[in-house]
Amino acid sequence: MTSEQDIYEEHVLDHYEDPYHRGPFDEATHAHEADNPLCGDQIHIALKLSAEGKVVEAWFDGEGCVISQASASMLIETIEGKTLDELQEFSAEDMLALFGPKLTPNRQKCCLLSWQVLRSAVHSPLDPNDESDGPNFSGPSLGEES
Amino acid sequence: MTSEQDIYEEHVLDHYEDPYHRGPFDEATHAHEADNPLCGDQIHIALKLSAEGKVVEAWFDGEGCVISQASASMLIETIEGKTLDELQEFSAEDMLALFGPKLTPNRQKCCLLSWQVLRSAVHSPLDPNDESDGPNFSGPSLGEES
Amino acid sequence: MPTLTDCRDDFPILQRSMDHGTQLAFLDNAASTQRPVSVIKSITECYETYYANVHRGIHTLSEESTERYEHSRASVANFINAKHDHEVIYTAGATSAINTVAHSWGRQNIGSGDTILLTIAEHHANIVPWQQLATEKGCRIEYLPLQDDLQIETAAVSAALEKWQPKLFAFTAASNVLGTVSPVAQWTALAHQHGSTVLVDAAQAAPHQPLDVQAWDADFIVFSGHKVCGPTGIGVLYGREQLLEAMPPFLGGGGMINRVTTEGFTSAALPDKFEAGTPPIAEAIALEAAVQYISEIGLTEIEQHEQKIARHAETGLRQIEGVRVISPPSGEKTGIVSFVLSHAHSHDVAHSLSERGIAVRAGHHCTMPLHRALGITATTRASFYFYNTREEADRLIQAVDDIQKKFKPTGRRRRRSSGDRS
Amino acid sequence: MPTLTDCRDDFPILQRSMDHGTQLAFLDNAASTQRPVSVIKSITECYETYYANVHRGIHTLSEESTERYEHSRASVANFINAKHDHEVIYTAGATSAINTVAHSWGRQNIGSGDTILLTIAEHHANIVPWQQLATEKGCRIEYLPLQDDLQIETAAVSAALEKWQPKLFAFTAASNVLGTVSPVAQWTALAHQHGSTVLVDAAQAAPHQPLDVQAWDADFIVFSGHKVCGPTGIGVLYGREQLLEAMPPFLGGGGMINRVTTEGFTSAALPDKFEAGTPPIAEAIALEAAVQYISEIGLTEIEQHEQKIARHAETGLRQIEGVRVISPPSGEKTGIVSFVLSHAHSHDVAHSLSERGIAVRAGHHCTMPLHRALGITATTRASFYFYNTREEADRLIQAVDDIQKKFKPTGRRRRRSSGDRS
Ligand SMILES: Cc1ncc(COP(=O)(O)O)c(C=O)c1O
Ligand SMILES: Cc1ncc(COP(=O)(O)O)c(C=O)c1O
Repeated sequence: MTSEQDIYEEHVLDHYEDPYHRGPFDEATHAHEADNPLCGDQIHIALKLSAEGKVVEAWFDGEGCVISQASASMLIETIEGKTLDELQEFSAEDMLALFGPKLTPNRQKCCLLSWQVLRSAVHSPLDPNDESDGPNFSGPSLGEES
Repeated sequence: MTSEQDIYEEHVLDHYEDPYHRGPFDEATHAHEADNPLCGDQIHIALKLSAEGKVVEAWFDGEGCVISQASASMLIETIEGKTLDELQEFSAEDMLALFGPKLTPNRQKCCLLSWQVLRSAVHSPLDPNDESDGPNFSGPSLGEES
Repeated sequence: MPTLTDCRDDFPILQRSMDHGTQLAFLDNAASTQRPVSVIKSITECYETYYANVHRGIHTLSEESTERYEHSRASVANFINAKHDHEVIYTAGATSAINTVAHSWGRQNIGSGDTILLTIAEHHANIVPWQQLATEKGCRIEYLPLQDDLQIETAAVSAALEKWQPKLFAFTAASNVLGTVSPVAQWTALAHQHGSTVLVDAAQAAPHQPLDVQAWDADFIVFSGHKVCGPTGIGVLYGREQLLEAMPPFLGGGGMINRVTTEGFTSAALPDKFEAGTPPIAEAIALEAAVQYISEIGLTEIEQHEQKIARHAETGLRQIEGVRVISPPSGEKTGIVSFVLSHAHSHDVAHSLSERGIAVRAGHHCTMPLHRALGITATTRASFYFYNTREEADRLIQAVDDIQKKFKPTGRRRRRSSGDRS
Repeated sequence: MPTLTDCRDDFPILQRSMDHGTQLAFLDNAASTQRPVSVIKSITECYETYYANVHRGIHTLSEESTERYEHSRASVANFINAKHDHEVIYTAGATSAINTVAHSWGRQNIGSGDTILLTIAEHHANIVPWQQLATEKGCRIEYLPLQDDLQIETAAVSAALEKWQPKLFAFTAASNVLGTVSPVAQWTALAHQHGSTVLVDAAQAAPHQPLDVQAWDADFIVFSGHKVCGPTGIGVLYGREQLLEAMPPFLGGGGMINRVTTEGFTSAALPDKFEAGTPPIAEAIALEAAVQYISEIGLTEIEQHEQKIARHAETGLRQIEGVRVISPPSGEKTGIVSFVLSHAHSHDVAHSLSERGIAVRAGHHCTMPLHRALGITATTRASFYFYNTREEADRLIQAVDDIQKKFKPTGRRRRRSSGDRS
């Protein structure tokens, strides 16, 4: 087990309280949204991708626990300027490393929600004439507590 | 647990090998048959009841383990001359006592098969014009070994 | 004989020390309780000294195991005051038990256009099987809503029964979130007046109050072993004899048959008819030890003790600013206190409590419709049992107070990264 | 590490002395095996040190229990060489597992006029669920008969597949009466060529031979924990990922859902989709200990050891006059030897063996259609496992010889009672 100091590090709480690019984003070309119905964490990610496949600007919105929201903020902050290829290479392990504090499997799911949404968002252009697979409100299936 | 000597007493084996009134019986007025499908024990009991409700003569037939067959023989030997009221009073405990050796619950079922058949037989007149409930080939349900 | 005063010594796990040297305060009993030594020992003893498959084997071990297995059934029948031992069917758990009723009784008796009445506070175990049945049969499901005070008044039950004339009324005897207790006998009587069959989900009632199925007069009652200090892997379906007799078997296999041919099968008598396959033998034996244990402690004593501690916790939590307790302000309740914090998500609360050695649940507790009706996605739930102490309740109150403060917004600023253009 | 040579010390129950000072010879392993200390300890340890309900609770105990529960799944997946851990579904037993397939896959895929192919040697667990399905759907069930040598040749399987074009071919990998072993991979390949889905009942194979579900290539495989030195209350359903994904859930309740509203529910991903309710947590953990134990002994070693002892017993029994062994004279077999005596009914045989400390089963062993096909109502079955010894086999042979003599007719005369008029 990680200790409390570790998981709610100052830097995590900073992101939670003062998130990077949280809010609506009018210029998005791509977006996706998902939630974990089992704990109520929700993440929406909106991206402006350039013709060459670069993330020009990224925003998120959502609600949920500290881990899900702070990690989303960190992710959004990181990806701007990156190419789609670079995003593709950004693994779940990279996401957990970006977050920092070590997480138990259950909390890793909170941390990886935004990462999963991002992976879908890059394939979800907002232009309806495109090969859009549309917004998808069904979250990843992360099991359920009893 | 009873010991082997107890349960396969000489007197039990005697009845098994030289049963009382085992075979067909033409003069029967009442009869019933049942089996325990789970071990294959089968008992058929045929009775000649008098107008006053007395067992004039009784026979059985069947196959199965020593306990089921020897106990049937003992039962048939006992009931001749008895009235229906006396049979009614003859309880499962009486049957186990008649058999003699102490039985575990599983083997008690073998011993009680003929007793159960008898209880049905007295209500199963062979005259088809009577309020017969007919021969019943489904045995008592005694569970199943796995 | 175990007593309330020194019962903690009977539970090895309660002695465990947790992270940062804290002592375990196990307040997750509504999810599953812990087991006393006597229950654990009964499993060990079974496997070490007399175990064999049951089902009327002729050898000594099988006879002993069969006898212990059936003795357990008799004890459980006695525990819930069933009229007949064979009205007690062992299943894999409360969930399996409800599914058994849905598949066997439900598919036989519920048709298109019929209505099943539930309450909005049901556990998914008492919702999803009926939704599955509804999809198959085209029947309708209606939910009794909560009033503003989070209660359901008997007048509302009566009106719903009158309006919907449900074939089945299935409701929980005690909510696993609100802690509220249903007047089971009263609701059952009303339902019967309207010709409804009644299933009572006693998963949260069996651990906490004396059960009397004859007084309740319900048709089906279910609960789980692991919530009454028993093992996992076993639950109880109580069914009224005539109903069980009339129902088709559910699962098919060894043990539940009388005769099998290539053409078909005939069913065994009760209770075997509903116990296909090798049953949970050691689990049944351990369940007997469990109901024995809690009976010796005394269900009435358990109820009173929990009341005291849980209400103490509730009172303390209500006094913390920004804490909202999700429970009626008054009325009969079990040892459950669910709450939300204005400053922290339930997962963060549970996590932070765990750091202090306090085990609670966070989430929707398998009651999503209830949470949606309440307009919340998740709650933190502390659930007390007889081995919990007032001191543990105090630790909870103190910890929640700390956590609420800790996650309070303080005007923090994220360190601006170089790429930040906002 | 446990070895074949001194493994008996790991099983406390094997040290037990029975009636008349005899030592237990446990030859009822096909009904259920015994448990080594490591399996029993894993249950005790679970309940004493880290137990809590699983399903993603946020506190330490729940995280530990969840991790152990899922670790068990991974170990079992490894034990049977499944491609994915989530192809391993925990059920209440092999019977539950087959019923799950019948209800979920069966009701979805089998229609009126379809055929299900079984063998006449199936256990009721692999007959009755299909009969229930057949009654509901109006499908047809065909049974592969035994040849005179009690075998089923692959040519006959091929012909039946050709003739019946079954939607499903369900067969046992090893008979629980004849001890015969099916060439699973071969039959599965044939069935797939004919477009049949294949379910393999591995209840009697899993304890005795290395399992490789990928080599078998079957679609569904089931077995029980209690027959592989594991606890009661748990079994395994292995299903091919694509099939499990396409199937509707079976039991409804907590844990198997993604989302529930008053209108309906969506299912969780595998494996949760098929594990409604609180699962058999301690049982899963103990099952891992069990497969670990027998893997350390070595499945190949187990197979060889059993072969030696069981064939020794079979040879000895065949030499007793009036003993008929119900098994092919040759071919691959497991540690099972079933037989009938000309002079004694199987119940009397089992009873008399028990008096000598020898535990065997008597009856139809949940295979009534097989027994009827063989023209017998009951057999006595000795089933050996790796902890049995050659000396125990010798005791069996000697005892059967005695019993056959003891029950031989000797011209006894019943003492004539006074009322005797015959
Ligand atoms: C071949 C076979 N299949 C299925 C089963 C059923 O297993 P269980 O009773 O554990 O569900 C058994 C066990 O009796 C068996 O021998
Ligand atoms: C009210 C209620 N009903 C049913 C259940 C299901 O019990 P189990 O998961 O043991 O099947 C639970 C337990 O979570 C419960 O709290």
